[in-house]
Amino acid sequence: MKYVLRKFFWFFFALYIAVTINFILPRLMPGDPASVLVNKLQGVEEGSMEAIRAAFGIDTDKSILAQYGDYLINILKGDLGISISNYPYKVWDVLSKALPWTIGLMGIATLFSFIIGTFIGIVVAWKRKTKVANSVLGIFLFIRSFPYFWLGLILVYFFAFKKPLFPLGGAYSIGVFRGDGLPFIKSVIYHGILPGLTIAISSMGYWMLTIRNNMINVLAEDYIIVARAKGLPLTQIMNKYAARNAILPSVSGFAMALGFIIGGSLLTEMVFSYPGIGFMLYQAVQQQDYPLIQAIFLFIAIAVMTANFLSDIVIMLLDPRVRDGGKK
Amino acid sequence: MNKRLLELNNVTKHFPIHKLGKKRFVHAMDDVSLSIHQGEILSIVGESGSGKTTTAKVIAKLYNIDSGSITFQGNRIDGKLTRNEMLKYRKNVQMIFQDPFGSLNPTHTIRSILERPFIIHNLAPKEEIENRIKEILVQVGMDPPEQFMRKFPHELSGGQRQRVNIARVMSVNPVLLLADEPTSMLDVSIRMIIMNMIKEFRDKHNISYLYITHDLAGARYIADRIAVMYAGMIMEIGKADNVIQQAYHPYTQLLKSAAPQPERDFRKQKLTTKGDIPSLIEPPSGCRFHPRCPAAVPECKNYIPPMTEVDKDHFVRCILK
Amino acid sequence: MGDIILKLQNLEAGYIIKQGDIKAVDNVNFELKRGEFLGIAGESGCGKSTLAYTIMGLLEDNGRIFNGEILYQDKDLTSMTENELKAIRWQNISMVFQSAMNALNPVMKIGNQLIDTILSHKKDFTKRDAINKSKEMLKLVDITEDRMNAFPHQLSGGMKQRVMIAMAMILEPDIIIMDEPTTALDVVVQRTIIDKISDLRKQFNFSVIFITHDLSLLVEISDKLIIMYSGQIIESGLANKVYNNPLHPYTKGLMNSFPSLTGKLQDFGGIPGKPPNFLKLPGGCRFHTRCPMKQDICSKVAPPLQQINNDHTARCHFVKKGN
Amino acid sequence: MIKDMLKLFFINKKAFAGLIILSLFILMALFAPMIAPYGPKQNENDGEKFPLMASPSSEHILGTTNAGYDLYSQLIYGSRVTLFVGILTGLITTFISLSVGLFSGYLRGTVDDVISFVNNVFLVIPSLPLVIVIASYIPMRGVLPIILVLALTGWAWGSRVVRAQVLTIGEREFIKVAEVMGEKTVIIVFREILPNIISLVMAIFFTSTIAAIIGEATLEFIGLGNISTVTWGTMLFWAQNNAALLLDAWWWFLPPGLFIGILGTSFALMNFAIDEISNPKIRKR
Repeated sequence: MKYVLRKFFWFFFALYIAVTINFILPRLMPGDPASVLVNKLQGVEEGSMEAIRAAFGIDTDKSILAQYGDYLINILKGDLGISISNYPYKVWDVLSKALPWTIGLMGIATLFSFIIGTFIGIVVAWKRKTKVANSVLGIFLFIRSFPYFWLGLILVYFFAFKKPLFPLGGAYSIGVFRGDGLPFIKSVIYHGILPGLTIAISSMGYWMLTIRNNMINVLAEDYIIVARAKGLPLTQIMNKYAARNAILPSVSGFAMALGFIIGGSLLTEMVFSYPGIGFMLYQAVQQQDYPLIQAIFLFIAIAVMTANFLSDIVIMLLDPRVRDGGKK
Repeated sequence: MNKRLLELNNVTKHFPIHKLGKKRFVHAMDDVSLSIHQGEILSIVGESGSGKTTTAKVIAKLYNIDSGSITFQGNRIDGKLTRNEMLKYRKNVQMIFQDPFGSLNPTHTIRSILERPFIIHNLAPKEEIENRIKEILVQVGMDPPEQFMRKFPHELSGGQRQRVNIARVMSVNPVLLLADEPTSMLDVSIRMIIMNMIKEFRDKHNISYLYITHDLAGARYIADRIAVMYAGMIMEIGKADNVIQQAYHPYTQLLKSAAPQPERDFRKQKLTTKGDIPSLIEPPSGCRFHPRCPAAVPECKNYIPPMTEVDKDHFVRCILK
Repeated sequence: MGDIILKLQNLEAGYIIKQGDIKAVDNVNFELKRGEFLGIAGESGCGKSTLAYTIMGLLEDNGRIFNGEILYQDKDLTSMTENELKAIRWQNISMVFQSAMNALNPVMKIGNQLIDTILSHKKDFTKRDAINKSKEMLKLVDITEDRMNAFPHQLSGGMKQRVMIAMAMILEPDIIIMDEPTTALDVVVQRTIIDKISDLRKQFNFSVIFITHDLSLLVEISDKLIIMYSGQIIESGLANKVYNNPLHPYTKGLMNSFPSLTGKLQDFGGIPGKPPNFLKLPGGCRFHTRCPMKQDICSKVAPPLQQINNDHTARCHFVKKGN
Repeated sequence: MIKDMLKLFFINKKAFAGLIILSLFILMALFAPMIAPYGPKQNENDGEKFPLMASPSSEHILGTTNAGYDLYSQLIYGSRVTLFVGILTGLITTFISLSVGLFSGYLRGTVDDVISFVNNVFLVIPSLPLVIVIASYIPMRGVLPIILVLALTGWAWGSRVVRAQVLTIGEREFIKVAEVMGEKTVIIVFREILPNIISLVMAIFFTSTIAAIIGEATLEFIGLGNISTVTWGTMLFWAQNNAALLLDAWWWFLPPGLFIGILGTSFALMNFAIDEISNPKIRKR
């Protein structure tokens, strides 16, 4: 239990740091976001202008500490300010529309890629001397070196443009609506395949390589020899003895890699004009919508930290040594 | 033989362990007093976790002590020393570690390992270092030295590596050597050779040793006096042969009966103890050995017996004496 | 003590590496009787562990049996398929490994690790049976049955090694090979484990092949002793005979490497030098480079393993029959 | 030891292949003016305007952009910035990781507590989004800001690995021996510890260089870099902004990405080889 408490404490603390960084960053930067804001919103009546300033925290009358206090309170209330590019909508409203798309697409794609990549990695390590295993390894090493967005471009080019098997972009077809039920779901899946594939293919290599290296380390352990000597069936050795131990570092690496994968996935959404937060971030960057940019960053940070926390919990469930507060 | 070189008085060393909640300590050394005379070999015997290595490391000033005092050549050395005092102490007191491979940096040649002491302690002009290294290598039986100087540690056998380790500490001409199980990781055939070399250096250069081991027979062979440690405390200390032949403390007797003895038919002897070495985080109350002691009486639980002289220079920490 | 259950004939095994073949077990012959305690001693790199792994059929991928036979009750293990071997391994010959610390799967309860051993061999056992059997075995090695649910890291080193002994005994094999089972343990723990093994052996009448570098311990506990050097047997015989009358200079050197605990204090010597590299073996007797008694013939002619008397053999030019 | 490792490195097929690829790219960057038929922003030759959006031909091997720039020449010149940014960022990141890791791992105590706390925070803050946020605030003139931003957000992983390694090495007996011998801390860190983590340092350099190359391309692609320089990233930016894909201009967006990937692979191969060499368990089997 102490372990969970410690991790929980760390989770909140990291979150707090991320929130604070989010507050400090715009104030450290050489450019003046406030002037951008003012320029953008020219013609807005003075009353709303004040409200926007306050929401964005560029209330120059107040001391920095007071600003910080207001900022923290606003965050706690879920008030992230007003989106400049979507004026007068609140950042939270804009963000909440994009969130489900990203969570759905990225969550499913990452989960798939983790499961499939890990599985391939286990097999590749188990059969590490065969030619097939080595070429699979080589292919993943190669794919892993490309930027996600470019792989996305290639997939679109070949499977949507040259051979229009899949749509060029978007999350569902025009003319289909949420209320349509099954056709809508079908359309969503149809639109999700290419972007999902991009994320899955490019991140799979990471999982595969990680688990492969762990497996090879574990396979040299004495308990594997004992398991072999005991005459256990190979599948049991592979699953209960080797993979079960090799997966531990992968799970703890999951969260850390997630930060990287989310970064890559953001770009994937841009390529596919997928209405998630990645695409939104792209638009926000282009239109210098700082409140939105920051809110998205904050959200991603929260997502990664949550994943981090969850993977710590999973590790605890999987590794009795961690449960007893021993190793790590 | 009579000059006291090193003296530990009631030395205590507890390691804090970081855990959420209350702070806890590993009681590695409790109330340890011992002395080493000029030219003497004192052996500390004990199982793992008995605090014997901590004792050596405390003397080597790798750890600071919590309480008590350490006196070397009449000067207190347990406090903070200046860089110069420290260097001087280090030149006098050196340590040989257990793992002959781990003690040599795998990325350096034997030559560059052995030249460090000369540079650190400014023992010889640059152009002489080479010859001094050769001399010392010959002294530890690595002849011809040129052949070894260019080699890396992984190209040497365990015995050769331990010789290099001895060469390194010998190059500063120390007065006290702390040897932490220097033969336990070596092949049996080479152990006696290293032990004999250690003895020889004592005879030739009058070097004193703190010789740590878990091998009672080896301790008897090499040491003048033996101290038996258990769970951070000294249980028995005295002349080597007295401690072995007239072991007073039940723990010493236990160690003795557990040691392999080819001349004995083991089928007839059974150990009279149960249980494992106690936790050093929450050591047993009273005598640390009482939970495993076949001779324990109720009082053993209640107070820590003091060291009592049972014979001339033979002390035992047991209520029954 | 009765019939012969394991017989090694001209066994040659080792590894194939880039620089050449390493014959870490070179023409090894011995017989093991039911209920016998055979000790094998030697320095690191003398081939004693390779011998154990060869008998178990557990050599690594680059390991090979070059020649010879391992006869278990007259069936040759070296010519068996992996599946046939599986039926014998652990069921009839099991092993206790050197490092108990790493021999248990850290993420599995020890109970389950015992149970899966039973279930993979005894098809007629139910899970219930297997659990009961496991508890029974743990009790034999003085571990209470509530420890079935413990994970390896919750046990002390000595307890882990006792679990390994229970695991090795769980299928009631005829032979248990023990590869330095107590080397990493403290003297007192080592002694309790040795005591336990000897009790159990009396009770179940299995044979033990006990491998260690600690000759003083081996002499005390073995019936028969084999001394290995550079892959070969250089001396073998009844333990007390070898101890009281070592014939080979190497054995003498080893005996002289253990100071006595209670006996007279004398000078002990040890053996200078190191064992030869398997890729560059010296001609003649392999020990001649370190031998204090070497003569001209030693570097030229390799001595055979001579039967000196009924229960004593040695590989040296200068030992004679009836010595 | 280090020499042995280097020897193994050159014998290793994967490392060798990676090294060859990298050398080819470096040669390409160094001799760009000699290899490329035109300048990166040349849209005419001898007064004759280049065609716009031309498909590959003998004059323009990889066609031209909508502004008439020769893509083959851009590709060759683009390697300069990409390599420069990648390698320099890799070096800086490695340097930060190493210094932070070495000292926090060896000194322990409060210094270590503080450093590893900061380190852990940086570790869980997703770096690419952070880079995007920072980059969206600073106007990117030249590549220096990109290098700094990438290095400052990318060091955490490396320093944590270094620290862990230093902690284990610090427990090794030769370190204790050096302390007892009276070595100074600086010498212990640089003479005793550092040579033992050379393979790790190389691995960190390779990994962070790949990350930097991809990171740079990503920033450029979103338009957060300096879009007037010619790099593989900006080439992709312009391709995307001019809908090269929908115009079927594969010669515009395919080659730059492919080159990024191949360059990345060359580092990945060397990294993999290092792992093979330094991990005895992988080597043995």
